[in-house]
Amino acid sequence: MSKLSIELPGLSLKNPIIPASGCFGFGREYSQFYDLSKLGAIMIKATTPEPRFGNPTPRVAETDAGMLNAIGLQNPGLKKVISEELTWLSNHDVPIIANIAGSQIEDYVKVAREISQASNVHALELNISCPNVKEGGITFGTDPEVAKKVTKAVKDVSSVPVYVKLSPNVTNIVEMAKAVEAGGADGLTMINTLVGMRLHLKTGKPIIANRTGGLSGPAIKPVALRMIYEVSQQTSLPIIGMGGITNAEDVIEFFYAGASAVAVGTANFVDPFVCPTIIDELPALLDELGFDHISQCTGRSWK
Amino acid sequence: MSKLSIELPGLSLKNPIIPASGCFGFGREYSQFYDLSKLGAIMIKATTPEPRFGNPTPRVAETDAGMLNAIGLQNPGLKKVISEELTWLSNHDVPIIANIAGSQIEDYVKVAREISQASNVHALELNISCPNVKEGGITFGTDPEVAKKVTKAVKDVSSVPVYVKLSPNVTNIVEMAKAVEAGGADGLTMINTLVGMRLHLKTGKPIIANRTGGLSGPAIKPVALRMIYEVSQQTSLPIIGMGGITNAEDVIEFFYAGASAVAVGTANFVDPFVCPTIIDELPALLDELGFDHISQCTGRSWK
Amino acid sequence: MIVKETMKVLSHKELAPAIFELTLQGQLVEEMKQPGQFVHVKTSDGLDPLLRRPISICSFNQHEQSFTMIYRAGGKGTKLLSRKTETETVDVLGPLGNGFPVDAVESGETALLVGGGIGVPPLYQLSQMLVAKGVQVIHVLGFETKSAVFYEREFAALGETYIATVDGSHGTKGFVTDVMKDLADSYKAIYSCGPTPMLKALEAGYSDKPLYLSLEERMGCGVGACFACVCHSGEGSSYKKICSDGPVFRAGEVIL
Amino acid sequence: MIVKETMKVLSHKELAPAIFELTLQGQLVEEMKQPGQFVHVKTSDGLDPLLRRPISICSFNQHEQSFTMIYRAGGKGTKLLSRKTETETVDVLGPLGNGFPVDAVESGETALLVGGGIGVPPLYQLSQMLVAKGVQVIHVLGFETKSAVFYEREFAALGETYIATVDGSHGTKGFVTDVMKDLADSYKAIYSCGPTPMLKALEAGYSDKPLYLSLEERMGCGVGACFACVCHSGEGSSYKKICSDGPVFRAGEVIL
Ligand SMILES: Cc1cc2nc3c(=O)[nH]c(=O)nc-3n(C[C@H](O)[C@H](O)[C@H](O)COP(=O)(O)OP(=O)(O)OC[C@H]3O[C@@H](n4cnc5c(N)ncnc54)[C@H](O)[C@@H]3O)c2cc1C
Ligand SMILES: Cc1cc2nc3c(=O)[nH]c(=O)nc-3n(C[C@H](O)[C@H](O)[C@H](O)COP(=O)(O)OP(=O)(O)OC[C@H]3O[C@@H](n4cnc5c(N)ncnc54)[C@H](O)[C@@H]3O)c2cc1C
Ligand SMILES: Cc1cc2nc3c(=O)[nH]c(=O)nc-3n(C[C@H](O)[C@H](O)[C@H](O)COP(=O)(O)O)c2cc1C
Ligand SMILES: Cc1cc2nc3c(=O)[nH]c(=O)nc-3n(C[C@H](O)[C@H](O)[C@H](O)COP(=O)(O)O)c2cc1C
Ligand code: FES
Ligand code: FES
Repeated sequence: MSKLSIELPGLSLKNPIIPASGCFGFGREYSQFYDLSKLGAIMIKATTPEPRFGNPTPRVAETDAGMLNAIGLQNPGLKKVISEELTWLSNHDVPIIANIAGSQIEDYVKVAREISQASNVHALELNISCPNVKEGGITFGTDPEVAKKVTKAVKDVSSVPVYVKLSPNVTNIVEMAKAVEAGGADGLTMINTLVGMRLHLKTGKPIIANRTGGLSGPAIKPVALRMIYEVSQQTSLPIIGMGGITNAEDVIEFFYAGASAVAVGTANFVDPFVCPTIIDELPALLDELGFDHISQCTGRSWK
Repeated sequence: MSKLSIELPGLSLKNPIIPASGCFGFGREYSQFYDLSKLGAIMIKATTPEPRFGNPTPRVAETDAGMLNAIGLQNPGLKKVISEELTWLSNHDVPIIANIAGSQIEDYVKVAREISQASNVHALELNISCPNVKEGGITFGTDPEVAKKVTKAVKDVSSVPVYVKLSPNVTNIVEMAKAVEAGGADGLTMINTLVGMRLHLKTGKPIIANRTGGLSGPAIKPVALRMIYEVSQQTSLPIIGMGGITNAEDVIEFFYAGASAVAVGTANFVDPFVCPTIIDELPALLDELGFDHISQCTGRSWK
Repeated sequence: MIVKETMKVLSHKELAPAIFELTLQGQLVEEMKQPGQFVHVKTSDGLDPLLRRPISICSFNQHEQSFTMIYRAGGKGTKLLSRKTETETVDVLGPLGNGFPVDAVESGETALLVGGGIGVPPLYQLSQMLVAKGVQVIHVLGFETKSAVFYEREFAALGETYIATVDGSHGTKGFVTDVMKDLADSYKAIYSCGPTPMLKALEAGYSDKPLYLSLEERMGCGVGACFACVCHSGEGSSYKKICSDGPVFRAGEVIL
Repeated sequence: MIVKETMKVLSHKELAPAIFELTLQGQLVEEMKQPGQFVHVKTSDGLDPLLRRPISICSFNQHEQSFTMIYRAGGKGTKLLSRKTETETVDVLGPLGNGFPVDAVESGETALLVGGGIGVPPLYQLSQMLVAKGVQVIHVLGFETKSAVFYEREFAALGETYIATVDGSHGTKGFVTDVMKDLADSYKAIYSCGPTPMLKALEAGYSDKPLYLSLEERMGCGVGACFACVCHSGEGSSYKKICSDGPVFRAGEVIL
């Protein structure tokens, strides 16, 4: 499987396939289906300083080739994530990328400082792009100055490399990427969800209680690819790409655009085995396309 | 059919179904399938002062529940559009909304002044949101100040009401809407396409010669609905909604979000009869939902 | 264990307008133990529609490795599902969640099973298993109208069965609670599945006995990973996931 | 007239690995007059995949109201199409575009038909119609390899037929042009359909005779409305639409 190994800041990945944050909980559920050690890494559910219940239900709605979610960062809080979830995960041979969130810079700093100490947390994913919370979240991810500031603050306290997760809901994604690069980011993950909405035919009201939600799934893949294509040419940061990946061909397409690894979100709901299936299928697909190693695919669209 | 009649600035529509600009040429092709007089109005292909060939091919690529296009505003130029296309269209009992484009403000002004004189042009649609041209197009549609300026310039010379077509590729759609409202717009049309990309599995290169293209079709519907929902609550301008509409239920959903009429684009390629089919199906759907008139649906999500 | 399997369609028929009974065969059935669990069904091969649909297990037969579900073909996914024929297969993930506790009632005692509309199906396996262990069952089943009624005979074969229809076209006019108020309260526990207003009415009026409620919510993963289907279970941020902690809860365990 | 019709599958078989021959029946066939036109096919009911697929008409039979297409199941849409069975239907829009001019060659004269790979099919109807009016036909058909060859016998029944394969596993080793350079140039016109490099080679080497080329391009509408499929036809902004002005053009009419 050495065709698939990837080295990124803080991360030695057996393969570049990572379940996306929020789509895989803390791994427990999917460990019923396969050995989590098979995965390149795991991006755990966003963690905030305190436990959060999140938004009222309904929290999801289906859309054509996609879905909306407005979970609202539900999580058991920093303490429990460290003592229970990360401890449980440490029995698996898989690096953890901890997705961290908050309502104010201090929240990010607090979570970053503590969670980055956990022995199996090899990198942080700074979630400044969650569209489903009133405070924090996306507001940090749409203003370059604020994004830079929070990146810097987190970098200062983190004992592992910091990847910043970019929001696609911006006019100029390159500007955002450059801002967090200037803030000291070690890498980028992109994209988070596009803000969308569905309305109920009978009542006329939003299907999601939070009214709007984040659009994920294959519908957003072309937007993700375009943004990765643009950003990978304009910054020197490695990119973990995501947005609608459902099969091995999609993975290659994200690499071509400029990604060095990928995350798989929504597709886990459709097929709980999607990650190991992709991992198994990649080597043959690389052979067919004539690549010795998957890293040869990175940025091929513009190199 | 009085359940479906709609009055908008400059437009007395038999029904609120309008083929979207660029997806219906100048109507000739679809007149092979049905009588164009059946339509609420027609948004003709973007017109520029001079003839344009547009971008190299391939110009389209399929995506999940959507497609990318980078036509590049191909059109026969203002003179021919007026003398040939609009003249031909004047034999049909259907108001025309002329989509106008250009590389600089002077282009918009020139096209607006002349095309708005045509007797069957009842409104202009100011295309400041085309993602597929190097100059003009989207650059006018992402900066509120520029958008306001071009709106005002066009308003000054147009003899018919001016609808401004908004780009979804912005951080803050409400700000853009307010800017063009301040510029004197009579209405809004939204949304244009999201910028996206697809890469070829074999070559690694972009499928579309122009590299990136505009994403349209059902994939973008949730984004369109969300933006219309936001903008309709924050401005007093009527909105012609579009983005992924394929059936009568979709039309109602756009009305609920805040639209007063809708345009149908990509769906024409899948089913050339989609517009008349929707028009035929709407009255029964309104009955089923308990509405006497379709205008009762407008803004129901937030009213 | 949760299994994902491409199962064979054994039979598929329309029981009432838009109400379909689908029987599938496969090894996944071996994992079914409890009544009231559900499966997550992919209704088409491709991306349209994208998500799985949660449908209750109506009954299962270990011997034939088959199980039956009853569903309403209402939206896009279920309408597509309803077109599947006996030559075809269906992609099923399951069994999911925790169902009704059969051991809450002892042999010789009586249990009341209350179902509303498309919430009726999971009560059928429950009733069979209760009867098998010697429990007496009373069924109160609510529907919109006479034509929407299904499985009346099947339930009647297991025990006393009362029907309520909203328009009074069959059985008692009104809701299940209109039937229940006239029943002697000789039963030990109530098991129920149906629309939230019905569950709320039961919780309000019948919490003196053990009362089990099967809940519904829009789902993403169906396995407890996405936090789409949570409900409050007390103060603050405490919660239960309907898909993996439920869908059946004891009244009071969660906030409806 | 262009018609949209849900057509019946009469037969469907695999001629060579991943190459399928599909025969459909319906009234739309009444509108087919010219060889070289195409249809726009919806390969699934829903949105996945979204767009229609342009496929050439290989032959049509007015009497039986049927027509045949031959296609490679390569991508998502054509792979789905290849699963259609004889109990099913296919949504077809057509006939589209302008085909090969049969009257460019007179009875008693000879025509050369040059096809490459999946460009071969439309030449079959053309050949039949030329033969019917008394034209002598010579076919030069290029394929990748022996196993990819289809319709050799069918073409041979109509006239002299030469095969070229890139790997030399059948017929002449090389390209169609390797066959053509050895042919007496007794023919009056060349009709061709195949990959762009082949068409370019023909245009470069054989423009002294009337030469007709059938072009391909990614399409949106297929009917001339979206400007997806244009090609330059001279200086400045002059253009032709492949879907509605073509797909067949006379060499020189458009820039390859
Ligand atoms: C645990 C559980 C058990 C269920 N058991 C049954 C059953 O036995 N028989 C039956 O007919 N129905 C049952 N339902 C409801 C069933 O899941 C929905 O009717 C179905 O998902 C609707 O899909 P659709 O394709 O018809 O509608 P669409 O409108 O196409 O659905 C769009 C999206 O909304 C979701 N959705 C829509 N309505 C509901 C709903 N009421 N509950 C949950 N999700 C919904 C769908 O799953 C899908 O993700 C159950 C639901 C749950 C949660
Ligand atoms: C006028 C015309 C006639 C054709 N006749 C035939 C024929 O008789 N037999 C045959 O096998 N093929 C023919 N083709 C090519 C055929 O259209 C493509 O192979 C097919 O569209 C690919 O679809 P897919 O689902 O396999 O691939 P996908 O990769 O799923 O296609 C994705 C998108 O790209 C488009 N696309 C991909 N490749 C091509 C291509 N080569 N040409 C045009 N669009 C493409 C598809 O139409 C679709 O919109 C013809 C093309 C044209 C333009
Ligand atoms: C249900 C759900 C919950 C999510 N929660 C988070 C989260 O907590 N933190 C985060 O950074 N992204 C979250 N995301 C976004 C995903 O990590 C991912 O960026 C996005 O869904 C695009 O990938 P996909 O199309 O493969 O799902 C969530 C997405 C979904 C669907
Ligand atoms: C092939 C194509 C060409 C288009 N050309 C134009 C154009 O010339 N001017 C314009 O304002 N919008 C143009 N659009 C955008 C559409 O008018 C519409 O805003 C968009 O496609 C969303 O609607 P849909 O999802 O129904 O297609 C074009 C879209 C497509 C697919
Ligand atoms: S549906 Fe994902 S947690 Fe219940
Ligand atoms: S495909 Fe639309 S113009 Fe040819």
